[in-house]
Amino acid sequence: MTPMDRRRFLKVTAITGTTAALAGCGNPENQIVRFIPEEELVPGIAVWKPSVCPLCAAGCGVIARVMDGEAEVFRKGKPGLTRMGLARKLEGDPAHPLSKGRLCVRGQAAVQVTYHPDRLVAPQRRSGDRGTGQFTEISWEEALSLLTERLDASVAAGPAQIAFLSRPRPGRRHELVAEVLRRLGAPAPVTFEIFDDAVLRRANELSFGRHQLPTLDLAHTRYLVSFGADLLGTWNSPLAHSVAYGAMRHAPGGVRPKFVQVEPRMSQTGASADQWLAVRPGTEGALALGLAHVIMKAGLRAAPAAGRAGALVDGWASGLPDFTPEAVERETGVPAARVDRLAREFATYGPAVAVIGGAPLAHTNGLAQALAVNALNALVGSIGVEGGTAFMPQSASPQAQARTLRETMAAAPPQVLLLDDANPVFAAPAAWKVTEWLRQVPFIASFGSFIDETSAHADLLLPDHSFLESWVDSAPESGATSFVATVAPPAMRPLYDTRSMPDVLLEVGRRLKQPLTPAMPWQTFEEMLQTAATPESAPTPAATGRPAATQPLTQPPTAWRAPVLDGSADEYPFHFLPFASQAFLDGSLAHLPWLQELPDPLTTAMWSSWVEINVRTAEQLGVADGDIVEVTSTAGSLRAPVVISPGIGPDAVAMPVGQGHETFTRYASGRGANPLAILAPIAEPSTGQLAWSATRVKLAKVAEADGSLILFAGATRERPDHTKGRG
Amino acid sequence: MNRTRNNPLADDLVRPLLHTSVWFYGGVLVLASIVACGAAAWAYQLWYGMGVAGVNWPVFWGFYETNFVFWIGISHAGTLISAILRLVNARWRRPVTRCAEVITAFALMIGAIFPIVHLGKPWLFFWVAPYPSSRELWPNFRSPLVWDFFAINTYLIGSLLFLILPMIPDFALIRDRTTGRRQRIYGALALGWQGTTTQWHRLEAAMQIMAVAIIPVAVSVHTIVSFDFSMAHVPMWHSTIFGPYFVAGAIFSGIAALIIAMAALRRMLKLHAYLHPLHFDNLAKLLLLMSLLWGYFVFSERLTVWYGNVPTEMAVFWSTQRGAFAPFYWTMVVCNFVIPVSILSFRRLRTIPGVVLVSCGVVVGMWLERFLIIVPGLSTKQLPYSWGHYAPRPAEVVIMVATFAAMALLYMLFSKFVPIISIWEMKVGNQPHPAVSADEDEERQGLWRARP
Amino acid sequence: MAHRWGMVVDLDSCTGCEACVTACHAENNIPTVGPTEAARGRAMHWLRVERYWEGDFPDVKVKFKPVMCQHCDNAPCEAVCPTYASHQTDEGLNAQVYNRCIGTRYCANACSYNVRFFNFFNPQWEKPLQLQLNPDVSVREVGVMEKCTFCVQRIKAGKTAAKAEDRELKDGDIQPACAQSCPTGSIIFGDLNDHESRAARFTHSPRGTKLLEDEGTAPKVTYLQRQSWNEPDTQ
Amino acid sequence: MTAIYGLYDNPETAQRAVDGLRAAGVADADIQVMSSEPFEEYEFSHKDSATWIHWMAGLGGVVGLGSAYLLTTLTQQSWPIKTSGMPIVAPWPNLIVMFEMTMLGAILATVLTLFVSARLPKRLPVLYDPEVSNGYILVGVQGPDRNLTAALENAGEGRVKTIG
Repeated sequence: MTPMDRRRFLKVTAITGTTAALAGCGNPENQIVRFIPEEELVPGIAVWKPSVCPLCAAGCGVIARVMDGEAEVFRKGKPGLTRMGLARKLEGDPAHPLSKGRLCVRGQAAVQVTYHPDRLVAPQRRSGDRGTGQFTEISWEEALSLLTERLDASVAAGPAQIAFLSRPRPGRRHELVAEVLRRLGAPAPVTFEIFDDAVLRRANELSFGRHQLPTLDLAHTRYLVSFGADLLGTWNSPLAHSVAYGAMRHAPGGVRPKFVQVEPRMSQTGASADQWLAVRPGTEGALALGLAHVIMKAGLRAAPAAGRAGALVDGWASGLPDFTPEAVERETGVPAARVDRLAREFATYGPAVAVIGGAPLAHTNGLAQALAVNALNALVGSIGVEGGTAFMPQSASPQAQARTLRETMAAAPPQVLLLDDANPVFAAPAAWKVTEWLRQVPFIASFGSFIDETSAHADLLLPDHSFLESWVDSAPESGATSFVATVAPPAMRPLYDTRSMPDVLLEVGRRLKQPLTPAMPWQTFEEMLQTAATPESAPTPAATGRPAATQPLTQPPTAWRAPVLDGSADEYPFHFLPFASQAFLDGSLAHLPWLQELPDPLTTAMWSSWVEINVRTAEQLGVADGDIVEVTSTAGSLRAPVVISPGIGPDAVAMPVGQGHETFTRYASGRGANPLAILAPIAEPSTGQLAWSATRVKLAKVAEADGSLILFAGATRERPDHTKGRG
Repeated sequence: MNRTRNNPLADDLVRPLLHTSVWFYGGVLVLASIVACGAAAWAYQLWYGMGVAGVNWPVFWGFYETNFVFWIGISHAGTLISAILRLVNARWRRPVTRCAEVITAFALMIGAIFPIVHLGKPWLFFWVAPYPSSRELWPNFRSPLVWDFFAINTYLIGSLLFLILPMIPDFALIRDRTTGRRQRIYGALALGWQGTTTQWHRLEAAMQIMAVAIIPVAVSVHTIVSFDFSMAHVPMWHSTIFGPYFVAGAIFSGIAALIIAMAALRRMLKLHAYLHPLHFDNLAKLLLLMSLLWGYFVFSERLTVWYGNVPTEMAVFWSTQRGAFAPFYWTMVVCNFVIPVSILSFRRLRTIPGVVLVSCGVVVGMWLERFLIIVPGLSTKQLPYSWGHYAPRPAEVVIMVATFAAMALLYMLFSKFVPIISIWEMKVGNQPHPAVSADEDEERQGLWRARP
Repeated sequence: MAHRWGMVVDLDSCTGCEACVTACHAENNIPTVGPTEAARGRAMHWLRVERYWEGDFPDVKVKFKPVMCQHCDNAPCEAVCPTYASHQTDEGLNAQVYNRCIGTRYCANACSYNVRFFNFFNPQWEKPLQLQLNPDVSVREVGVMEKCTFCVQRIKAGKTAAKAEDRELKDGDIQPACAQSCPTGSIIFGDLNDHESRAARFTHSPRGTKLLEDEGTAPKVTYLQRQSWNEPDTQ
Repeated sequence: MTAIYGLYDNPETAQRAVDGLRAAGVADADIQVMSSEPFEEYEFSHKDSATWIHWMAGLGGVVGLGSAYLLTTLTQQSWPIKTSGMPIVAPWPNLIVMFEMTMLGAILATVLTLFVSARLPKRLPVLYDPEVSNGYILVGVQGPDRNLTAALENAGEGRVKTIG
């Protein structure tokens, strides 16, 4: 398991370079082409090759265990057999500051992306109607000329006509795309991710002058309060958080750190907390301010300590008179005594840190909530200190040079849409009418490796290599306190007739009638990374973890207000809480069989989607585990089996995101229901982000259990009641 | 008096061998086709794997093991009973013994099929047999399954011999009363039996010893079958009472099966003159005794669990008492205890139809008992997270039905080729006389009661 | 002295993330059975994270407990096997010899922990998923039992490597897939006979308990109980 | 004349025939009585009742026990495998195997002795008459050195036949 230092990096580069040249030339033997085997491998001996996990934005470094094997490949338009190095298993890269030799559940399953039976093996063009997913195979030559011709046309018509839609993945790959677009005269790339924390970035920009997600130094934290952030499961950089959390729990000697989770529905992270506080959805900020109130009132800290972050909160200077424990209890449902106690502990047992993320920000009051927590952190002085929260030095902040999908959809539909793995048709609420928008786009090309709900509308499929087959890089936005940029060469040769998306862009750029000006400095993505991986590529601004709080205060103080929800409380009695599932995140991983069969940490459900309801709710509806209910919002309705859970209040129902795909490989298609579809299109005002936690729903039982809920566990309690007594 | 008047007896008992009714062929055809379905179902399972059965994690044993225990239990009717009756020299036993012993032989054969059917790799079943593998490795004698192998085979061999030896004189008799091919076949089977005083003595002596030997074997067999369960740390399996409990249950179900078989024979082979209400009455008394014994065992088992209040066991206890398995449990109690006691305790109700009815109930009840011993324990083991459910799938059901058909088929064929009542034993000692003649109609027959 | 492999699971730091579960699948070629079979209770997870709820909303807690084969000294599954397919090795592993197993499933019933899984059908890997298979681990066929092996293939490899480099096996040289991937380092594997090994030391921790201790199975997996936060005296 | 015998349908007559033959000086061993059922109540049925079949059964049991002991202990020692922390030679389980094989030994020995001592199986000898199966009792002598017709006829109602 060798770490990824620069020397090794260059060595590996050299090797891959030569083998790449040798690829392909083959001799036919009874209909199967047998390609020349890779020479570097000793049969049966494993070689560990570095790579980067692409499944979420965290950008963890991994190592792949490569052993030779007989593979059925598809190259140069014909199927064949070859012995080649095959990545068998992924482990965390011990040398990587985020993964530290560990790997999360999704990362472990990432290898299945490469070997997925439904992966696209060659370019295809649409043969049926849009959305029907009917395509016919074509050659790369044909595919590239098709794309070039389209781009030429739209460049001529007016460069603003080109849009590139991808998921926010900070790194060189994204920069290359941005560069190409810039040279085309096209607007910046569009990024879309439903669980993206744009609100938090905005708040951090206001409070600390850093448009960025924070990094928590959990390893040294002694008191952690998390407002709805599923930081050990799915939020931000879960693996790095978990590694640090492990260190926090194994802290040598001394006092045991305390971890408090504040959320309306018990998340996997909440399960690990020493204290779990149930709050009304969207009122987390009020609790944060309540804590601040007590701390200031008790004189444990003074208001000015919060500095600019505090100044951003309305009524801070006067000690937040509206947020007495009693007021907070009315607002949040957390008993006043607990608020008081929590506040005193938080201020006493430092280093203490608070974090907010996920659902609390997906409200109309998201920004205020984030600012409240920022102020609380600032108040106890946990910014940029050991055991507090800091900002990871960045070479650039890609989010800045990206547009949101909403902006793009608001403008006139582009002539050419380039899709890179983003799947808004699935991951955006039906009310956004993404499908209709796609229909207005004359030409869509997708670089994705799979046909999903969005790429099903494409006219051209240009399948990218899998991450193990191509040059990969990541520039994590958070997760470590030092600057991290990861670059890795391909861990194995491509199985199929696929091409790296950046290289395709560069190639097309060269083919354009009106060439890119100035010409791209690199011929290939590999070249770009080589130049990138020099020590000179130092992060700018030269960043300590400390916030650059120098900019003048532009924003008027923000007052925390209760969230505005869609649907009236009496018609839609339940607060609807979609959450990123441990296995599938936003649903982009639902195609991996290992993750489909992974029992959900809290419900142990496999291959299914479900609605989590409180015991009392279940009694009201007269439903038992597995019975089918209809969940109706103002924006639509869906059907799913219920799971009765003690981890959610009677006023809310929760549902995991991830299932409910129409077209997304054999493993995900037609399985379960998609909660995002019925979300009301409410936006968080400051960012225009979807307030995905602001929808109310009503429930009705529609059928008895039909077996669509598959649970792995038999009982939910360690000592089920009827084992207890003789009576 | 003139003994040759006994010929009518021989005539009656040999007749079924010589004349075949169309009903016989029809019955054989139907039963054979059901058995064929069972074979097909097994083939299906062999082809696709154990997965076509309903067993799962954590309920790894289901119908197959239930039927295994059930049939081995049924096998305790014959040999054991006839051996006991032989030792106490109960005269009324004479017409009963053979049809009882036949049940043992066939039930054992059928029961012994299930351990093979339930294997993940049935083609390797012989690895349980005591012989060295290619790597000089012998089976693990610590495994109850290996004990099963020894116990069942001993019992099977023993009861087969116990059944066959007394048949030799009857074969000789048939040999002398038939001609042509039959004569040659039965002549061969008779092994040249003359009926010399020496032969009679050796036969009697041998049968005595066999009777003494077979009883402990029979007891051991079902004790060891019960060990298959009580040796495992499964809640409500791991019980010291299982040995006697299983043996009692086995005899219980065995007697029930015997009564049903006798009633069927009596009707189909017109043996009213030999199988009298008296026999049913006596067996009914035995059945009543076993029913009470069974109730006693179930009570002491349940009480100790309830009183002990060990959580893991209580989980199983309640799942049978008032949980998912409750319907089956209470059906079992009614069939095995309530009905038998309330009917068999009264002379007026101990009629042949009454007794047969009760017996049918007991067979059902005892099957349920086996099921309720095996499955609930497995579905609620120590770690509640791993609790599960079990529901049979078609393959299991078909195979189970087929075994019942197989039993009937074998029984029919046997009674077709061998006198189902031991002729020479009938000659020895006078059997009680029927108060009414054979040709009188059934229900009057049924109401008739034996002289005290 | 012969090795005696054992494991320690720290429930205090386990977050129930289940990285270990997938890691186990990837390392040991555990088949994915699919929804239909999973619904019938045939899903195979050599390692599972048991989840137990405590209390009721809003004062509710969740316990996570990763459960794998406990490699008991007195493993109930061993004696009941008629063919010695399940037996105890010299290094204290509870071994399952696949080609000696005839599928009585008796071991699975005898096991108090329900950590044994049965191949109800021949495992399927839809092409080209078979390329992910670990060549060091045999793929089990229909009709045989399988279960956690403490990644015996890694143990072998580790010992071979040590021998090749002509050195003693160090603590931490050998890590099962679950222990290696565990983000919080809650799974600790090692030689219980090496008293310096972390596993051996944690085994004797006051927080250490065994699963179903009173079954008398003498497991080699120790669980460090979860702790609760007490307000430290600020003096 | 290879054999002479009388068929009687009444055990008393048969008894008298046997006594008659004895009186005529025929050795007990040469007198053969055949019937379709054992007549325990009559003296003639008790000739040649001495048997060592019980001892053979016991012997068979001992052999079974011994071989079971060897089977279990030797195989367990020949390839010692640890299971469930039990001793390599596990006495309690082995006892079960020993018990079963003891009983099996006894049973097989009994049956073997039966066949040997009752001289079964064999072809049907010259001296026999199917009438035996009709309830007649056959009293006869094989290869008599002199005419015993009188001895058999004086017994009472019955038929006297000769063979050869």
